[in-house]
Amino acid sequence: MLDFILKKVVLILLPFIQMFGIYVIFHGHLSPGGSFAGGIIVAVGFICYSLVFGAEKGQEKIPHKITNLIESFGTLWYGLMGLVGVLRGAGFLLNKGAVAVGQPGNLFSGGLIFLITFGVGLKVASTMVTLFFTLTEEE
Amino acid sequence: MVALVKENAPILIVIASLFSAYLLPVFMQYRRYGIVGFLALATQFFVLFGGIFLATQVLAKGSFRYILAGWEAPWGLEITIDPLSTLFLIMIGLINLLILVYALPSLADELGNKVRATWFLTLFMLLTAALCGMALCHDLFNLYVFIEVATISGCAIVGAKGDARSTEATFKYLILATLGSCFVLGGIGFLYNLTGNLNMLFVNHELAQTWSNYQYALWVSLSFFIVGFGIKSAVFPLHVWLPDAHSSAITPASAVLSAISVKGYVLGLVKVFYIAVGPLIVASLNISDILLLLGMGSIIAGSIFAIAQTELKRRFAFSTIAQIGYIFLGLGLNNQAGLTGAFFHIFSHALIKTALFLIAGFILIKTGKSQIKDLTGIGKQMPLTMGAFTVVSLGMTGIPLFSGFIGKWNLLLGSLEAGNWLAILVLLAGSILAAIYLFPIIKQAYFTTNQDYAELKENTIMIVPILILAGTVLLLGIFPRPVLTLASQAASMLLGQ
Amino acid sequence: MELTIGAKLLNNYPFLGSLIIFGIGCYTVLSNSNLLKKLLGINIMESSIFLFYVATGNIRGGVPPIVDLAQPEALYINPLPTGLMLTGIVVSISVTGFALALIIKLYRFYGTMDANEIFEIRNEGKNNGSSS
Amino acid sequence: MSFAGPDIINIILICFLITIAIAINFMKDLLYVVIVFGVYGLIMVLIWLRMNAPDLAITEAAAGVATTTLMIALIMRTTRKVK
Repeated sequence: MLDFILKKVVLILLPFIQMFGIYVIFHGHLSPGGSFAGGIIVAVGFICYSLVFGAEKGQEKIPHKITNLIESFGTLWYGLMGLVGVLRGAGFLLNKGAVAVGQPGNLFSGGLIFLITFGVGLKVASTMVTLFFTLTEEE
Repeated sequence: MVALVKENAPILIVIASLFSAYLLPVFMQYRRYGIVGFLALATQFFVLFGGIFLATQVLAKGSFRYILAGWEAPWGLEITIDPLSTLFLIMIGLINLLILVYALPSLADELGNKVRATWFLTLFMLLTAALCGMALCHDLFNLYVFIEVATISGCAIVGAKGDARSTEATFKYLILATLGSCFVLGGIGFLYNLTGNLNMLFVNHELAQTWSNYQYALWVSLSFFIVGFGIKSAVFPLHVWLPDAHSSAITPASAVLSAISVKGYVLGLVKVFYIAVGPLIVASLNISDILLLLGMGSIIAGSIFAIAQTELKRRFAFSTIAQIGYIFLGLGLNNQAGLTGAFFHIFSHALIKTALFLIAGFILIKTGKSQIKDLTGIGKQMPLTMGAFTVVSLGMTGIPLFSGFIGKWNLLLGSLEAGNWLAILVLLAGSILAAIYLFPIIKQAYFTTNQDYAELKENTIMIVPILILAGTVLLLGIFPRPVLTLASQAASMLLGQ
Repeated sequence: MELTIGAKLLNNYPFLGSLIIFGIGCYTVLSNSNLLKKLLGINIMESSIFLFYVATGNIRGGVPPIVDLAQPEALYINPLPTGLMLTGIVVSISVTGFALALIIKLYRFYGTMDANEIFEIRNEGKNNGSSS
Repeated sequence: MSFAGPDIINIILICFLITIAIAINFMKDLLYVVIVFGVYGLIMVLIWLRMNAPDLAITEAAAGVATTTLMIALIMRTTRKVK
């Protein structure tokens, strides 16, 4: 019975947790939070799912191979975004002047920061999930 | 394209190592192990040539800065390229390249499978990126971040083998090293609180005007730095983690940790004390004397502990503590010759210690023996290896014509200039003690009865880096000019401010 | 007006508190033989240093450094230490994760989480190995 | 900004932190230690909020409290099961 309630509650809560995490990631340049906090919130959603439904089912949803690739992708994405500034003839990680910077206060302001936080958030989320599976796996 | 690379070479060195660190798992995922090895080698080549290119630029037109993200110094981050950082870049590139040439053929066997080998290479590349960043950064908090990356990746490559002994050593190293980084972070916090800046140059300007008002706070801050960097670079009373970690790791890991990683933290100390705080303040707060004492204690204690060890790798690990002592002694002397000697010794010890660890690992792979008493008569079986060992040991003791001599000679000159007779005695005693812990191995290898070893072949590619290292030790002893120029320019840059 | 030492300490209470916690954390790391407690000691030390930094940037009566276009004249606190300590928290959690993975591995090897017991087990193994 | 005297609530919170740190040092049962460590993180969150650092507060709540406590609890689960 307890198991049933847990499963239902997690299934109801999960979209909201994930949505909030994504919101925190993408509003990193406007409000408190950012890619690290948001990434962890997204990961906590997956971790809740795996805790309630068992680690095997959780790993089916996000196989190790995928988290592995996403982890690499996050860092490489950050580096590539940094190289945009180099290609525009200025220093590494150039933001203002490399791409259009919107109005302050809008979601699409801050130029490359929006894109960078996306990559870092993915990286943090996948790292946390990997860490969780590493700690729970038996022998 | 070439112009773009040349212009942005300082940051590209760090970024290339970081990129390759995260590209390796992707190739591993698709089982392209050939590309993995090639990419690792290519990255180290890039670091080495980048270092040499930057060194020629620095020698031609002096130190320069590279500004990140288009923001000028007090707000943005900047990177400095000076003789000291280029010396470190060349050292990192050269040593890592040779270690990789040695390690790649045997890594998969040593670690069990190719997946683990790839993860090891990933951590190795991360360590390279962090050390290059430490060499280049000009900002206190950046220094902390790179130190932390180097610490975590360094700990992880100690535990790469995954057996009980190395896991325990890794945990010990991780806890003590994190303790050390806490102290470093605290010291940076004090400096930031006093000056309101994190850029080393601005900290220096602020402190030069106001340091006499905050002597006690500055003392606390500098002692935090001494404890933090002391733990990480393993000077004598704070060395407890080093022997376990360096002797239980696999050969390439212990070589890179002993030869480069430990010195990265010494470089952090140098940057904080000589660039951020300034040699005058350090001398007038008597911090130099503390460094001198730590150095002397390390030389004597490390050598005596090394004599007592019966295992080859453990003896070399304790010898690292003694050699770190020479560097601290040179920093404590606080004059031109002393600093030059310290920086030259950093370079030459990196070559020597890498060669020693690679030889120990090679003997372990070929004969399966790690205890010193079992190595009787090995000189005739493995003439190339033991020949290189002899050359390198002579270099370690500081015999003229070998690279160890130049550094120690400069340290002696510095001690004479400072009028410090105790330091001279310790330097001489250190050389004698080094002879005591290294020469019995040579004597045993050549002048005892032969054992029956099964077919020992030395014709693998693994012998090549050992021979190159021994040759470089010899070459650098006879023609020390290029490295010595960089070292003395670095010393005059640090003291000239 | 010259302040007494007590008043000076009271005015700088976050720094005093953070250094006390730093000392307690350091003592926890060095005196406890339990590996998990060592790790918690490290965490406590790190958080005390975060407190030190944030107190450096804080202004009594200031507002958080989020630009409010309606109030351009507000007294913002210094955002730099806060931003730096975000990095510090990232580092601290990665160290924690790595150390926990090592602890669980050591537990599987030795069946205990106590440094002294691990030391004894290892020494027994060594003695048996050399005598047999 | 004129000096307004020390913030009394912050002082009380920091005293709590000191007490909990000492308690962690001397407690024997690891499960209690972990629970008390979670409380330590929560008080840290309150301090960050009072010190005008909401950025740190949200990160500490996600990382320091939730994830660290969860991971340590997982470790405890495994180690007790093997016992």
